[in-house]
Amino acid sequence: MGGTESIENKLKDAVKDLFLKKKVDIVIGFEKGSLPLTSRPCFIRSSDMAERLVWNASCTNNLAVYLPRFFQKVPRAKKSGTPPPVVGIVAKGCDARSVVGLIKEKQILKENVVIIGMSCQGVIDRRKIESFIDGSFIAGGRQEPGGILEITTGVGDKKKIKVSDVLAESCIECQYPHVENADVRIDGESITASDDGYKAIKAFEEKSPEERWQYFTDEISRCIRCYACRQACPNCYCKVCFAEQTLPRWIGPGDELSDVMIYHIGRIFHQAGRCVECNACVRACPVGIDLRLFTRKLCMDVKELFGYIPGLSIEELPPLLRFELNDNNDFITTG
Amino acid sequence: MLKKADINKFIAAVMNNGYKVFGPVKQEDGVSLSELKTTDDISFDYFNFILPPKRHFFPWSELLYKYKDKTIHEAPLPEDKTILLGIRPCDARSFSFLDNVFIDDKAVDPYYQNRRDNTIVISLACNQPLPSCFCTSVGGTPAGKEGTDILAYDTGDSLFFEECSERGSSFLKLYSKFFSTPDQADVQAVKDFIAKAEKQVLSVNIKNAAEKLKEKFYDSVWDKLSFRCLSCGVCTFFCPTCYCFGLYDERDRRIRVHDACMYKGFTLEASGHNPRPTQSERMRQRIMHKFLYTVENFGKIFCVGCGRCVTACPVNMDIRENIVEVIG
Amino acid sequence: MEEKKENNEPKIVAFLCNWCSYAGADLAGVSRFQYPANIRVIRIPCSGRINPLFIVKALQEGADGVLVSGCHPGDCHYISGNLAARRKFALLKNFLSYLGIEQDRVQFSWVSASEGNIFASLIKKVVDNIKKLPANKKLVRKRVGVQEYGWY
Amino acid sequence: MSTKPLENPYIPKPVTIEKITIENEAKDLKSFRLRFVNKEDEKAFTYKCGQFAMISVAGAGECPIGIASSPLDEGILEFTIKRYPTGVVTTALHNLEEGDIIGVRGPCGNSYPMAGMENKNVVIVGGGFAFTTLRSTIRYMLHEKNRSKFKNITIIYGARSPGELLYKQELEEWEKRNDVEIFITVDKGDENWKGREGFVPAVVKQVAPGSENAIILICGPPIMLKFTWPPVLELGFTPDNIITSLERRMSCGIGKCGRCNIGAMYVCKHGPVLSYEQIQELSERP
Repeated sequence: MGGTESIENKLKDAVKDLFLKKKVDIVIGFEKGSLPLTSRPCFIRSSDMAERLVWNASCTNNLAVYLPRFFQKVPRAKKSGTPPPVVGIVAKGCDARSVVGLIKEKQILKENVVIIGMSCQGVIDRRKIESFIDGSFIAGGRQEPGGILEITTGVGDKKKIKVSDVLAESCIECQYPHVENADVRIDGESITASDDGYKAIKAFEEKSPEERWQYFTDEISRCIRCYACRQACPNCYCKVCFAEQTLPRWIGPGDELSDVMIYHIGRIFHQAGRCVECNACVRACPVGIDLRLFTRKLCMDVKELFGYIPGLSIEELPPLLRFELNDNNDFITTG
Repeated sequence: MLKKADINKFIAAVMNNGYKVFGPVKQEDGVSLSELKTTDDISFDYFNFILPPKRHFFPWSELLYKYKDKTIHEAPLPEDKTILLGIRPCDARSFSFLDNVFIDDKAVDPYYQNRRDNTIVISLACNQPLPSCFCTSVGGTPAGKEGTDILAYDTGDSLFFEECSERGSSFLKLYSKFFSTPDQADVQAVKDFIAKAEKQVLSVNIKNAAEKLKEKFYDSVWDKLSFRCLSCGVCTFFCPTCYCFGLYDERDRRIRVHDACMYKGFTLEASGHNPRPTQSERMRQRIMHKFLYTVENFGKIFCVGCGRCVTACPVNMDIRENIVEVIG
Repeated sequence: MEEKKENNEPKIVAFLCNWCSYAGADLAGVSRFQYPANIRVIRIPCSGRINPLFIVKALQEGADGVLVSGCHPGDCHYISGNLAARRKFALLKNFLSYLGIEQDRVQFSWVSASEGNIFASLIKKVVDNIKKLPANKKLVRKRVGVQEYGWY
Repeated sequence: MSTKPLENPYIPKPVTIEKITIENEAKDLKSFRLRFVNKEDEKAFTYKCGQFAMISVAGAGECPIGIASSPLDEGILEFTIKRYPTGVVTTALHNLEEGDIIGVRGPCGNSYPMAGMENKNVVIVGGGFAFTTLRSTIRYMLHEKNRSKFKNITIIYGARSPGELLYKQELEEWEKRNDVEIFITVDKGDENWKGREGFVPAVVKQVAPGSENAIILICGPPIMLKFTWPPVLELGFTPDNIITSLERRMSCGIGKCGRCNIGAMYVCKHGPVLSYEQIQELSERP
């Protein structure tokens, strides 16, 4: 069975190979994090650095968020005409779809990105693990072959948890776990695509407007406005976000609840037809706001109204750049 | 000593005396520092609060004045008598740091000072440091007394109270009927407790960090470090000692809100000039501020080692590793 | 918790496109078609100019309803502004009602320059719809901070 | 327990705009003459040359502006403010009219070393609209009460074009005086311009004021400063006698909000006036 370890070795070899063949200048991947059971982004610049790479169920970040900065002009950049680097990116299914989105939106150059397509077995949700270990904390942990996590709790207990039991919601509901457009493919086991038909969203729609509003209010009122959801999102590359614009100032900087709501409505709405449901915003949120319930609503609508799924093809125009004369007109009030 | 069973009576007596009590309250997603409505809400089943308690003295957003009819109507200064219960010593220590900034000889921040004067901090010694904790490396301990008025130790079924300031002892005297005198075994238990907790805290070698940092201002290490950073500012929002703020007008009122040095707009001037244009400078500012500038200005490292920034960071930027890498 | 009191004189912000709906409103006025005085008109160059944030902001600033009206599909002065906008509007309307904001709070319509009578009846309809709703309390600036809300 | 503060440092004092003067051709520089609404505020607001104040426009915000009037100008405060299209407060300020009420908070920061300048030759070098606090200093020194305290005064002032020169009337008055030497230059003149052309550093070299028993105040855009240091040092000014003034984005003006620091030095609290010597010691060279 191809456990994560063998995949990890394959990945290292593949990256080394890319460097040896001089096909990439830099590879964005994951290395071991500083806390137990975490991995974090790292930037591999030579073949001997490739040993740092890891691949396991804690490789949660969407690495595509780092791509645009390689192709942007930074304030202190040298004025020389050095061409942009060729960037390799270790990509899960969702990451790869983000890459497609970025290429489509002309934030990165297609020919300068090498997608290293991983076979994704899903990533873990730390909050779920914490609920498994009865309020203790994760003092240590590692991933064993066969999708088992061995966790040492704060009181010294050892516990074995199946990765599949603590998968992030986004992975359970993942519709496209496979990297379709990989330049280099690392084969192995992967989770199966599921199509739950946006069950959670539909269930929420069933509730009364008052209940829905109450839930939205409760969630948003916890927001501390750190804007981590925005910063972690590969789609949020705007130089100046509407949240920080001063002329006009859309939202005030204070703790006015309606301002916070408008920030979230605005941010989520800007993802319409672009969100690849990678869950980066949810993971980045330090207070655990259930953003997913709201972002997915737009994903669902875009799919149902316009039949569009973001990140699948580079050529297809995004839904809000296209229109048909016979688009849905049912919502229009007639005089 | 206070029997845990008696804590409700103690708190109820305090509340009857007009104090607002903020303490550890069990909520859906863990224990958070909230106002106690009834004494039954208290839960001692927590490691540390998700959010830093600095917000009690220096709220996230605060009204300074309203401007109406061409006159300024100042917001009343906060006067509520407050108890902060169950603050961990690391966080309590942050209060003594913030005092340096907000109550300095030249300009006193009246909002901060009023809150501080009206608040009694009862901290709870830390029995279970987390893997992200490193308080001992920055001069604290799991049972530190800096910035706190009363320190409590959780010895199982009772709490051992220790007075740490004059205010604390005069406060405790008012409620002496709830307390029993500790015996030898209790004192020993507390000693063991401290020793055990201290051993568990991770140690980071940041000796002479300030001096070494001085030489690193133009080092390329900042570029390297900051590359991973998403500049989301979670670290500053979660840091108990980060105090940067901004004054903003919202129509008719002027408010003060937390701001973060990790944001591009933080130092952006109207002319378009930005003294800290890239994440590299901003990261340098954050680390230098904590480990060098405050040492120069106040003689203190502005980090209490609570580890919040380590766990909250979406990309696991670990300040312990970063500082070691910089001064390395 | 919402008081179900009838909302007698709602304030409605109407974004009208310069070329069709605004002219339609003009015609309604010139032709003396009566319609309720609850709308506050903002002229925009094209319904495609509408940033969804305009609508959300109008609600925040206390509007009880928002109406956006442009040229009929296919008749846009800028050829396709309203078609591009329609997709956004569909998503926005769905999204806001998903969050719990009443369906009729935000309405969209097409009125051409010659449809003065239709404009008048549209406004009547929109105002009637919105009168049935309670006063807008949901997204309105409350001057209540998150802290006062209770979560710390 | 510390004592209660006398005054809340965050509350601005109301002032009325008495007069607005458009200073340049581009009309993005306006001088505002302000008068305190309350007499007691006026008394409390004692400032020195080189200090700045936080100016508030209700609804827009606050920004730090150098005080352009001299401490001896009784009853009034003057500020010259450039409007940036991206600047919220400056734009709002430029939209105001005479008679409107704004807020002033301060004075903040330190001042030019006026006491240290007494009995010395003073050279003043200004570029662009950074001339405001220097104007305050010049007015202070040229005041009949003070002129005798200072020896020779030399002023070198440059602007981009003749239309951009500030305080034209005053410049003319100063040119007529015989107790002050003044050199005005523009980067590029127009057909009516009969004065000097050239950049400030070059004029400094030409004019070559003596460095003996002299102190030099330099204020201008960073690029001008960069090229003015070498000729000034060559002329023999010692680093502690070269004084300049910095600027940064600020919010509190009292050394707390944490955005104007250069290293451990807070521009609003320890600055804005620094000597060349102090600037060399900063970790980050502005």
